[in-house]
Amino acid sequence: MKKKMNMNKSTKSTLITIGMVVVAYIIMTILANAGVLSSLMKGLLVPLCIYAIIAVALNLTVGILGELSLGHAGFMCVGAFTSSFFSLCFKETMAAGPRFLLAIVIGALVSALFGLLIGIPVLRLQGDYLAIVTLAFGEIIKNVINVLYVGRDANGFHFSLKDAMALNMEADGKVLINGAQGITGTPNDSNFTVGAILLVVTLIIVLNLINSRSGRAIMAIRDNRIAAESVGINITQFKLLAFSISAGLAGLAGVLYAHNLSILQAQPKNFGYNMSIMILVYVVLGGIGNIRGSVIASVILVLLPELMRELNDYRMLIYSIVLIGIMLFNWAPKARLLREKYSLKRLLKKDN
Amino acid sequence: MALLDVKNLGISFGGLRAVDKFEIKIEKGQLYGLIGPNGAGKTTVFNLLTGVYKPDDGKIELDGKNITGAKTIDINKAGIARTFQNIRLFKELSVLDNVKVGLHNQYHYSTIEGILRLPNYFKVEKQMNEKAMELLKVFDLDKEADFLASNLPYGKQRKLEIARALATNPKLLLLDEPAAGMNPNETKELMDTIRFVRDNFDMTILLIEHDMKLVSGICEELTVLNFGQVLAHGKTADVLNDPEVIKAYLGE
Amino acid sequence: MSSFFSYLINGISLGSIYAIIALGYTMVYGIAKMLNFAHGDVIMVGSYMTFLMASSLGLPPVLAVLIAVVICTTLGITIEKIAYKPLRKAPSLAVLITAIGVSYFLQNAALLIFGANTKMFKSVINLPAIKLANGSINISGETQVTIVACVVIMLALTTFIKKTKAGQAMLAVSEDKGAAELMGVNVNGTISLTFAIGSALAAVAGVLLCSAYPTLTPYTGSMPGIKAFVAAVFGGIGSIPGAFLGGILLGIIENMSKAYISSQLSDAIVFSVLIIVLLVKPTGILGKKIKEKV
Amino acid sequence: MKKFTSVLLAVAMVATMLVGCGAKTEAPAATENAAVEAADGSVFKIGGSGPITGGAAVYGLAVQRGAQIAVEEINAAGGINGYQIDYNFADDEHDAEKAVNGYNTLKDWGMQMFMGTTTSGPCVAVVEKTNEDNMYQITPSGSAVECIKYPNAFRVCFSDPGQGGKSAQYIGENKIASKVAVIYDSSDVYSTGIYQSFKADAANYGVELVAEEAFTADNKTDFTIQLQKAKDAGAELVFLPIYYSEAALILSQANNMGFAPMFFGCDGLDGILSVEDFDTTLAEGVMLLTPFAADAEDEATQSFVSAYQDAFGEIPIQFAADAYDAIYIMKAALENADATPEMSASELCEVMKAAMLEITVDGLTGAGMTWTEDGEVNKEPKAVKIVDGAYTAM
Repeated sequence: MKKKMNMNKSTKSTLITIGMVVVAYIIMTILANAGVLSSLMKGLLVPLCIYAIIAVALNLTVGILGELSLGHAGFMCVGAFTSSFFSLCFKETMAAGPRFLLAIVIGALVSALFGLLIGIPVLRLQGDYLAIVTLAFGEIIKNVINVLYVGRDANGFHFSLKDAMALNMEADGKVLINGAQGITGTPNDSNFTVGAILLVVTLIIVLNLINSRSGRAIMAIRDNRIAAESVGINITQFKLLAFSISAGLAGLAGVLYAHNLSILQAQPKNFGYNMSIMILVYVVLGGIGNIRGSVIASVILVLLPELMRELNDYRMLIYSIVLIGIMLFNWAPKARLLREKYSLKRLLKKDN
Repeated sequence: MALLDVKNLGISFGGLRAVDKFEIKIEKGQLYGLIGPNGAGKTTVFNLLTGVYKPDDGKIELDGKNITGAKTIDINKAGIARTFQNIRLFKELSVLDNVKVGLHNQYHYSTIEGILRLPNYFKVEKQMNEKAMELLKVFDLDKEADFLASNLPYGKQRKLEIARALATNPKLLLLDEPAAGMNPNETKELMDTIRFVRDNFDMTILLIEHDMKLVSGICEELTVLNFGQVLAHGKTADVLNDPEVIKAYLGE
Repeated sequence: MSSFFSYLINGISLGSIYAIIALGYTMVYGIAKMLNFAHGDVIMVGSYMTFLMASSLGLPPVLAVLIAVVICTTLGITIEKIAYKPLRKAPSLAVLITAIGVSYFLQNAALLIFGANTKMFKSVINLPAIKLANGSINISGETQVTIVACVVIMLALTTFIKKTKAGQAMLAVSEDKGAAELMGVNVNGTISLTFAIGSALAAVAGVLLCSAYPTLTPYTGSMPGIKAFVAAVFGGIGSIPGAFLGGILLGIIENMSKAYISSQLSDAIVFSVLIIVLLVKPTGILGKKIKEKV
Repeated sequence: MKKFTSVLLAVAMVATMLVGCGAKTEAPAATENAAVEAADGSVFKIGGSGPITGGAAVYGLAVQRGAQIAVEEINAAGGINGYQIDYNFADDEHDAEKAVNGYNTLKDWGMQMFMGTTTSGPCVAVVEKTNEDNMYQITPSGSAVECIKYPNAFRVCFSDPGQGGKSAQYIGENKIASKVAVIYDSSDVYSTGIYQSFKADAANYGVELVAEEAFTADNKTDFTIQLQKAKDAGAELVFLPIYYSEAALILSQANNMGFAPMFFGCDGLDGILSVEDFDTTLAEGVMLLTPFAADAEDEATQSFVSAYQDAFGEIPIQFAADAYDAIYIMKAALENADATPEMSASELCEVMKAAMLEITVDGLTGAGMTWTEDGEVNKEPKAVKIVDGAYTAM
């Protein structure tokens, strides 16, 4: 009897989370077709999926694996650039559908591979040291992409880490990745439907992983590394598994990002440590280890500054105050007391 | 042949010889006690046996297999499981999941099968649940299966650790102060459980304990450790009456 | 050869500024166990204050710097009181996010108050440059003061912690907050004091940073802040000599890679060196080895 | 506890989403200046966009304010074709994604014409959307080639390749220097764009590049190494295709090192003299190709500069002048097409596209500006030199 309950509980929670996304998708699609959705909201639908995906991905590292990563924007960057590069190369020769599907797979796999390669040396570190090393990797990726030049002419591909002239291309050559100017002309294949599907896929991967043998092993490592070892769990293997899945999903978000805008540049704003930290904010606000919370928090925090546009110059100032306020409200002992005193549950109980 | 055969085991930390010339021989099915004053090096011996520390010298054989200097996980796979003096549960996991983590190497399906929820996932998960519940029942924890491990009372946390260790299907179970912090009633209950485990699981158990009632109640043989060296070993009653041992415990 | 020495000296000068910022980072980390991401922005506030006092009010440089130090110290204590203290029992990530919020707040407040335009910071240092090797090596007054200030601050901090009661209290709190409290150490007071010292150092760093590299915007502090954080980790976070060493090394590596490898890739090189060092010494150059007791 | 938080979060999410949906019906108030409505109540709605927070805020703020001066002038003088202008500005934080969000917000507000974006990267992203919507777009300062790749988009400033090539040509033809070093921002679109075209053209004009040094957005405090290398390479002239705040640092560090080559820059260098507390003697002799100089003698420039100073307390940089011109260019096109606010954005775009090819505009950033079908402006760059702390035509 008890067993059944347990099974149902995690499955139910997974279904609720996915149902939430599906319902939101249906409502938004209906609203958009009815023409009542503002242009801003319509434009935000894909970014919302992007940030929800990467928040879930980071939560897998921070909440489930229990390691702090400040470099997830770097994985997003890898996914964005590889997939965008692929799409650009096959822009004329492939149909949009299969090309985008392949781009998604390539972007996710390459960033997962990066996650694996970076994870092998650095996952030996712990805590803030791991955090700083992931930050460093993110910055390295950004820096290298900013000086990466790739072109193609009749003789094939040319690479350079100096400038576009150093590619030495024939006259017919076309620069594909142009250093800081990035990639322009990526086909705009992302749309809300694809975004929502990828978000659901991400949720299924992460939630099913958590509720499986491997997921339990990962969480065991998080809770107590020594005890996990003592019951025969291979720490390195499962840390790497979680980290590379997390990196791959971040790459997935990058693919969506790259195919949502016609220009892709590795700027501090979109792929720097600032972005990694922003995503971390979504994760912490949504609850560390709480996957559904990550989705909800990222939606709120992406929408919030957009909806405060009327405040103009004061927008970011107020955003920062709201951020501090939320953290204090959530964690300060006094606020907790107040909340318990006036919580809905209690008020309802009094009525009874 | 002895199940566990340790010869001339030693380790130093800095200049300190924490364990020196340690020897122990445990036969299959024995309930063996390792006792000694605080700081005698008992937990260090456990850490050496389970690969947390690598010994400087000596040899550890389990069931005829040399496991000296092996990694913790390989030692666990070879058949040694343990509990910890300061409880180390997976606090944010449910009681059931704690045991299922222990079953990790007993039941297999791949990560992909888990993510895609292929039939094998459901089949194996069902087996794991049944096995885990069976273990929990032994320790009277089945009603708390859905609780978070950290929400269990202290005594039950100790039991859960034993259940988790047993889940790895060991040949030898190391219990590090299983009765620490328990009241006499709980200790008595624990003694019954340990005996039950030995009899029903066909288990060999080595335990560290300060509670002499427990030691004399269930241990068949004892080794006494003092300042990292073996002070005495033999039948429980003999050892406990050894004047050297009494002196070590009570002082001069 | 003479350009090598120029590179080296410039590297040490830049490194000294990193080091002073890193000292603030490392102290706060050691005691409050939190990464104070707003530290870089306190530097920016310090620079603006000095700029305001010296340029707009025409106060003499020394007075301007002193006022800036006082204001930053007050700011540091206030931030700690309002934003960090209530979260002392919260998970460390929650405090990290709050620190990021504070950082955004300071940047955007500065943007609104001082505007986005670049301000030219007039150096507060009036020392003649030292010329060596027939003038091919040039050590500016700012460089001299920065390096000397860095060494003095490092020595003073070390002495303070070793020799004074308050310093010992800091050590105690950094080792074990609970035990320190039981021993009668005023934990809250000690943490406030740490923030005060850290922020005062930030003000000094700001003045030196802007004297050597004289442009000032609301975002002036954020990148040196991150670099200093890297330096602190590099040297072993929590260790005062480590922060000093990490800062100087970072400055030298940064400038040498710009000079001899690639000015485009110098960020990547600096971060790669950091990663390699951490892989060899997982707790930084002078960091304490952490061993979990089983 | 956990439940409480998640319920709270969910409620907040639904609330924010609803607000987002509602945003269409209740048009946000024009934040900057609500126009006095024309007799029949209709106004031209012009939207602008650029970074007004973040590291690039100085450029966005200049554009926002420059355009506002133009809008106020036009409104005070009776508007366009008798209709007033309603003007709104969206922050894009110098980020492509935020720029699209800002553009959408402006569309929700009812924008009919778009003046933006300020910086190149975001502009390339937004032009995709304006093209989809067939919305007229003129960027005051987006200089990358792709910024105006569609027929609905025009620009006020020079393109990056234009500037780089013209700089090389100017240096070469006037025999200013033969050994040239470049210091550029390898993480910046504008800077690398000019650098690449400069390098491509340099050899054609007998200019030898002896050092090519870069810095990045994360590493722009210490330029001594780059300068030292330029010095060691024997550069007579240092080409600075960068913005003025970094240039100000480079000039002062070069001075400290005792390195005194000629310095040559592009329009990004404009504004260097108005940096608060900048020692203008450092910039003595600096040459730059720029279409605008804030201390030019002509009446239009002077009245713009004084109006800007009165309103915002600072001297306008070139970005402000570009935006000011952009509004007047829109006015000229609207007048040429005899357009009215009743027309939809798409209709306006069609008539303005045609009108752009016919008009000639005398602006702050060039006299007799005309446009070609590719959206590029035709105007002469002015080479100016800083002498005695002021721009002097060369």
